[in-house]
Amino acid sequence: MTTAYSSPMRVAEPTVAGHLHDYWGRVRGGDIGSLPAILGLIVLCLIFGIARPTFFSAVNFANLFSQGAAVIFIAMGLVFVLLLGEIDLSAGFASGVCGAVMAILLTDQGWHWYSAIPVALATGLAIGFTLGFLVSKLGIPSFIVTLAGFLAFQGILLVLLSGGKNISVRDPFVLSLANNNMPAGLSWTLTAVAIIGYAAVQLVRFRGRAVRGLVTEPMGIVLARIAGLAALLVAAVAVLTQERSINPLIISVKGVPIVAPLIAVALIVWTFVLGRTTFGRHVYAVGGNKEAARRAGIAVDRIRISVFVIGSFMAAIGGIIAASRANSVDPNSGGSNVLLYAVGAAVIGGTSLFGGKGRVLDAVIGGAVIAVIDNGMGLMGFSAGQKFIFTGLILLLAASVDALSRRRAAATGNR
Amino acid sequence: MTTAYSSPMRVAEPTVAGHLHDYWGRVRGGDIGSLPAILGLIVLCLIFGIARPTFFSAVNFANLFSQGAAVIFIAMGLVFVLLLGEIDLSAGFASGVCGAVMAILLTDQGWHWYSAIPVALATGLAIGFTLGFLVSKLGIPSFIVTLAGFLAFQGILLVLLSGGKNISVRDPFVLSLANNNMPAGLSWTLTAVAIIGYAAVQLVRFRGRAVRGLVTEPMGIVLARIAGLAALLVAAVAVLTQERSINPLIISVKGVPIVAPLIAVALIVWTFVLGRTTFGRHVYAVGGNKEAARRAGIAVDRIRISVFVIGSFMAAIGGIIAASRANSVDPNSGGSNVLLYAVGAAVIGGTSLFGGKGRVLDAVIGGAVIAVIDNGMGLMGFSAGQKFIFTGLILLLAASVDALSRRRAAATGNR
Amino acid sequence: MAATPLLEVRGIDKSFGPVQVLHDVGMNVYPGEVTALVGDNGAGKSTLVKCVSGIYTMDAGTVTFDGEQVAIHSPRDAAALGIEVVYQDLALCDNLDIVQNMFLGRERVRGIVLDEPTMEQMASDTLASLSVRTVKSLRQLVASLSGGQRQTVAIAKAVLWNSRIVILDEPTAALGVAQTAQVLELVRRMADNGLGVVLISHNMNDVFAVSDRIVALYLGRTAAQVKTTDVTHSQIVELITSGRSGNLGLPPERPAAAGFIDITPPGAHA
Amino acid sequence: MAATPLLEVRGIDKSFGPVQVLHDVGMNVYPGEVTALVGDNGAGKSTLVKCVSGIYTMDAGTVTFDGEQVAIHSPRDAAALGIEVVYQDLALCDNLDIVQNMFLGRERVRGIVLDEPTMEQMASDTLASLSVRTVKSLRQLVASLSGGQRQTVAIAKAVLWNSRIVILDEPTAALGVAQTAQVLELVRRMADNGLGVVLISHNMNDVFAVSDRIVALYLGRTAAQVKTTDVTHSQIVELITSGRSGNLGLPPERPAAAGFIDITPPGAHA
Amino acid sequence: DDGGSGTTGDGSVGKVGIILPDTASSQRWGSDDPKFLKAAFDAAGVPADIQNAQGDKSSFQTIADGMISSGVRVLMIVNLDSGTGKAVLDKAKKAGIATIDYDRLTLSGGADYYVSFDNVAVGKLQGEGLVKCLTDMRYAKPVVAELNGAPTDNNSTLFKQGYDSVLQPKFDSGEYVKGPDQSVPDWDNAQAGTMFEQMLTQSRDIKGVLAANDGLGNAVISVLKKNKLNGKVPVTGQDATVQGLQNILAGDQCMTVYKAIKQVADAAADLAISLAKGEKKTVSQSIKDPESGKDVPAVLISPKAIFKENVKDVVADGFVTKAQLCTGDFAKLCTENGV
Ligand SMILES: Nc1ncnc2c1ncn2[C@@H]1O[C@H](COP(=O)(O)OP(=O)(O)OP(=O)(O)O)[C@@H](O)[C@H]1O
Ligand SMILES: Nc1ncnc2c1ncn2[C@@H]1O[C@H](COP(=O)(O)OP(=O)(O)OP(=O)(O)O)[C@@H](O)[C@H]1O
Ligand SMILES: [Mg+2]
Ligand SMILES: [Mg+2]
Repeated sequence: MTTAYSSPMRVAEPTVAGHLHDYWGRVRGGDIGSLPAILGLIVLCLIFGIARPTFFSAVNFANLFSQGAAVIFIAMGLVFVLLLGEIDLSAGFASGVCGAVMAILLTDQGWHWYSAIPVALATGLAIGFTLGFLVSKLGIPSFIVTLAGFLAFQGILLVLLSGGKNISVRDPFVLSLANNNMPAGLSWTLTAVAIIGYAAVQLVRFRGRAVRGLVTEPMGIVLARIAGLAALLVAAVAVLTQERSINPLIISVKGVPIVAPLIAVALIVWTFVLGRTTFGRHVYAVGGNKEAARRAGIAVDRIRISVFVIGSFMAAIGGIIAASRANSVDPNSGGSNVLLYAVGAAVIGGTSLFGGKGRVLDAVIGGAVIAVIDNGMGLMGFSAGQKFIFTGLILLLAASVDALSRRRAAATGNR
Repeated sequence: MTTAYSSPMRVAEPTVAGHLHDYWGRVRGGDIGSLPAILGLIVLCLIFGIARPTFFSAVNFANLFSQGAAVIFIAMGLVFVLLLGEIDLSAGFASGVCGAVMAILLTDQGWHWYSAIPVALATGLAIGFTLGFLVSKLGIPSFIVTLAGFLAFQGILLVLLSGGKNISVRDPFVLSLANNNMPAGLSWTLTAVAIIGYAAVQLVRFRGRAVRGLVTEPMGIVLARIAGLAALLVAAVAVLTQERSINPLIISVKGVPIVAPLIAVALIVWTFVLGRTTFGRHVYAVGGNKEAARRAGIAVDRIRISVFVIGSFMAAIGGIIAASRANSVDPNSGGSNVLLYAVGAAVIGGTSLFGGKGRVLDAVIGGAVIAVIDNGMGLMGFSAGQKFIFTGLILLLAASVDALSRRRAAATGNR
Repeated sequence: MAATPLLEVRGIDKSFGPVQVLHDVGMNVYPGEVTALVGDNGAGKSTLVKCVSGIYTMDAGTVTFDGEQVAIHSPRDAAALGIEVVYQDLALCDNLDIVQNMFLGRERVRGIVLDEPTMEQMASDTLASLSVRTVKSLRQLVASLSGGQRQTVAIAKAVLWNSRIVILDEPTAALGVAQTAQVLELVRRMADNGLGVVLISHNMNDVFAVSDRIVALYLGRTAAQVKTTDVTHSQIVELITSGRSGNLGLPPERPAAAGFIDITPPGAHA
Repeated sequence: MAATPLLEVRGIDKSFGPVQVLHDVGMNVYPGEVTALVGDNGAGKSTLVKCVSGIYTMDAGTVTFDGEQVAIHSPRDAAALGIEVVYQDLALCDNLDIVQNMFLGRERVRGIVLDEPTMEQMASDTLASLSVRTVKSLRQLVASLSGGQRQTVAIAKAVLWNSRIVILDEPTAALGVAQTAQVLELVRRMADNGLGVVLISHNMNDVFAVSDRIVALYLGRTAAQVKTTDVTHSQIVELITSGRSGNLGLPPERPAAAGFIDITPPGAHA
Repeated sequence: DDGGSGTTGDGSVGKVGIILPDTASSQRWGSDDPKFLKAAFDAAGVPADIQNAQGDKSSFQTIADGMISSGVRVLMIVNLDSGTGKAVLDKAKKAGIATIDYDRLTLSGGADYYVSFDNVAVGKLQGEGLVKCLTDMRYAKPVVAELNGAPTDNNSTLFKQGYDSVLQPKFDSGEYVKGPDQSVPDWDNAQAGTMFEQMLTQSRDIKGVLAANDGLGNAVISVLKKNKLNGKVPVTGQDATVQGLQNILAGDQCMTVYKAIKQVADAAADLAISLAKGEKKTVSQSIKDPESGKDVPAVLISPKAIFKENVKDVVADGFVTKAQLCTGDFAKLCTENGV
């Protein structure tokens, strides 16, 4: 029946000026995406850079990646859980358990990495399925299910490590994941691929809309965005492909850390899933209004189970990376601050604890904030007590930059 | 203008049968209050009682109170925070800081308890005000503010205890709080006061409504409720006033633990505040629908600050009780599982993490569940790993009893 | 018109805890006809709809669709049968935009990728047909829409699909004059295309303008099921407010329905 | 009637981010009169009301109350002046019961204790005056109310107080026949008691039945402010749908309002 | 000593309750101590309830309450801090239960016995070990970094006291240069890795690392490996874990401290068994409680520094088995070093 009408939409001609004006209107209206979190990140970097000039060295920049990677991976998975308004307190120890499974298979059982890693990941999937099942089918609040998981996985970790032994990881492939760098050539190739890929996606989308006569962003903005990303990537890779060995005579350390493309791939894959697939759409819908989603015929329970599966799967990856970085697994792997940092990363990035609002990129930005704080604090040489206090204050500072730049949002009633 | 009408409500005659029928209808409809949590508690007690007969001994029953007290106090305060849909991750370490302040004043500065305790409580108020201010006036999400607090207070605790000392508490009054019992006579007197007070409140309310011709519960139900409470209290006090010393020749241990009336007073006061004052009503309103509350002219920011103040104040009490029980304060006071257990207690009792739903009683019931699990597990003699695992499973079991008995709620669409 | 109803509900009971809201309710929906469901506030119209569409489970009663008895346990089941509903409480996802809401649960895909341009175009066409004029962008979040705009989105969402029965629960309550006219026209057109349409409304003019049959609920009971041409305006108002009118409606001896407390001022029934 | 308006708003601009929703809007409300605020879906009626009641901050414009210029920064300020509003998006707390919602923000107390019996009785009286018949208990959570019942609670909440201005945003949209009549009667009676009443409605019959003055908004601009007796039904409909009617309304040369994309089918304007 | 635990005379055997502190500060509490203690009690036919408080004071007391109410005759604790420890010991004494402080002395606690390694001595061995390795490396004015244990763990303070007593004079004399010095919350190895990486970024010429246990040492080594500095920067450890010993064999770690846990466990179990049987043994050593000034009868076992040369001693002692240690590539290293 709708075809009885022609489409009478008058499409406004996209202009760069008009677009910038609109963007400024959005910024004033408080709809500013990740801008404030990035602003907070820049403020942090400046503070640490001024206090400790080493902060801006190439080696420290490279350190950031491997230091932040595990939390970022876990946080990426948590974004899915948080998007549904659920919580996964067990993610930290789930990552520990998966790391331990891998370490045991590698070291005690002598398996190869290509069989041990899949088993560890499968463990993550199984954990996530169990949690999701309990939450969605039995209807126990996720806080309690995952609190139980938090306790139980901690116990499983102890049992797996027979009461508290550390297990060393010596597999060179696994160790390389968090500790090695790509050769300069490969670094540049991948960078080029990334830039070209991004440009292609942007331009194809632009054409797809323009051809159908739908509203598009002005071409200038699209090109500017591509150029911006390219500049950023090239700058980062240029820094990372410099020699940064402490003792260049003994060993040459340069190139992009291997975790960087791993994070990038996860970011791209999950951003695609959330933004461009039916599943992602349904995740947002269930998180925004569960009842509306149910009425729209979405299998809410299945979505709820899946986000826990994704959460624990990413936790497993985080656990593998953490084991690789530490060269070992111990009963405290994934414990201590890992969980709070991972949830914090997602929330700092802008993901809501109430569901419906968040992106995978948030986990990366928030994880970067946390990694920078940890990294910078490490350079400052504070005592344990002072360090805790300053970490808290710095975190607050980063968050207030964010909050204050969003203030107008509240003023315009646009919350 | 409304006075132009007479009140034409036809008040149904209250009957016990009708009331019970309604109650059963509500139960079937899933509106069952704390019944399932209590059911879960009973199941737990049976399990532990069967596995370890000592569980049902008088001495173990008395232990439960002091074991659960600190978490219960903290959880009571968290109920207010959770009612607003906020979270306070710092409550655990805030309790540690307040306990440390008291211990330092008592032991290092030689203050008296009647000046040290108020200062510790004031510290709690100040902490709460700071958190609340940051959340409501700067608009930083409470998760981040209190995560910063979690870190900073941990650091403050370390600094206060100059890098890791323990401070012993030797003040007899403070020590008595969590460790001593009331004499049997006082125990019985207080019991009588409690029962009479409860009866008076119930009957006055009944008359107040009946006189105005408003719908009342049937008198039979009111009386049954009073009798039920009386029976419960008398039974509990009877058990607790028995001699329960392991070695009665050395020392006589009997009477109601002092923490029990402390918990009761806090429960009554906060239940009154939440249920019978304007402030409490506004807390529910802001938690249920912040925008509606704002439109109704409620000073939302003030309410938000107050709940954090209450939260940290109760954390301070929890910290004092914990210090009393441990006879000392150390840098880990309020750390480890305290926070998760306190939030868990509130949630297990039935308080929602999304705001608007919860009672102070929830904290007590949920705290009892946690205390029973901890107590029972202590009797079982598991290894470290097993204990974690079983604690998780038992927690899950208690929660599933709850969830399954609420299942019909979902079936009738009455969520 | 058609002899066999497309949808036939019989003997529906529904309680919420101790409150019984529907008592032995029945209703027929015929293809090619608009059936108006009327009743006072709180009569149980929305509850009946939600029982039929699988949002609530009913305590008793049967639903027959196309001559076969069916069990509808969830909105998915209803959608599978071709029952499309516009709910009174609109049930839109505030965090999604207009297009995303309109295609929720039935997204168009190319491969595994959402086909956004197609969806945007289809949404634009449908909204245009409903006289929506003040929407700035189809990519606006529904949270920022005006009351009437939200309602239009909900209607557009339901009529976008080729369903066999469309149930509209007070669809024009928030709509302006022109938009109301469009929706009523749409309702008529859908029936003329052979769909079964159920329209819930408190506006008697609209009901008489567009409906073929009227089902009146009174305090959770079916008071009457009549052809629109057989009754007058004032008869229906009487059915709604007192459950009976002349020889139509519920038997007169029934008390004011057990369990409900009548707090109406005396004389307001007139 | 009265020479000086009780409430006078002038030159209100309001934007949400890049979208300007109100352009230089003005409106007068006189005591003892019902002022109807009409306009198409999305014209900006609700936004105007929210600016006046302090929910939104306005970008420009002045509000004069009782001859004095006032600054309304929050709903508290509005309430302090005696402005009471029934919002279209009802803003009830689903987790509270009917009585608790009706007295929210203005609870009766004895000492520091809430005076529940008094509140329950007053609530019962007010609801009774609004023809509420099917509410099982005043202690029912509003989450479980039907659409019309919710609306009645919101109306009852606003009229419970002795305010000087009552603004009702589509108060009868979800109401049944009897309840609508009661609310319109109430609106008239409030005006007769000297209050300034603003009624937003899409129902022209109601507008003409009860109002003294009509303010028409068109795409966020004041198209006309007239006495009800000076205009006809069709003139107002024209003002609503096209912003002008004869010599009334906005100047004709204005384009279809910058920034809005017209997705109306051609011919639907008639 | 005060009675309460006097000979029962009826020859009956009471139960022994043992509370261990946590599983994070050292692997011994989770695996070694429970194993050796259980073996000893099983051999003597004395029932024992061994539990771990997981670093949680409240849970520590809850476990103690449970043991007391289930009627143990001997309570052996490793306190988490002296305050809680004293509260538990007081409660136990009131119930007439004999008490043993295991590993950590409860200040003013007045336990019947104290059985332990000397934790300050452990630290001293670590300090001396590091000095030895640095001397072997022949570094002039090496920068030495310290990675201490959990700031909340009193033992960390004792260890630090020990190694600082060796290192501080060298810093003062200018022989060594004091580098970064940080405590690792929760003994968390992952955090330790980041901390050390930042230390190394900040002061690139670190030539020696005093890591408080093998786990922290391994975290340090993993960062060193990344920069191919492993083996060039000596790292200490503690606990003689398989991981630590392997790192020593591989030349990445300088030394570890072997605490013959079986010895202390046996000594403690021996005392507890006799107490459970209603006897009271006398011991030769004693230690002065610095707070109360009282002498506590004590059994003190001395720890032992392990370098590459004497890794075999740990295996010979049965603390780790050859099968655990000499896996894969380590088989060759084991033979080279005579394991
Ligand atoms: N979840 C629920 N729990 C308890 N009572 C409910 C619930 N939902 C609806 N009711 C009650 O059932 C009755 C019927 O509600 P329903 O929404 O079906 O009315 P309606 O006919 O759609 O009214 P309206 O015209 O106002 O929309 C009302 O009295 C309402 O209070
Ligand atoms: N928070 C917001 N952000 C962006 N746009 C908004 C927001 N609120 C309202 N609008 C837009 O402002 C315009 C006016 O909305 P408003 O709710 O005032 O309309 P209305 O006249 O009340 O319409 P209705 O009759 O449908 O209730 C609409 O186009 C709407 O989409
Ligand atoms: Mg309805
Ligand atoms: Mg509106």
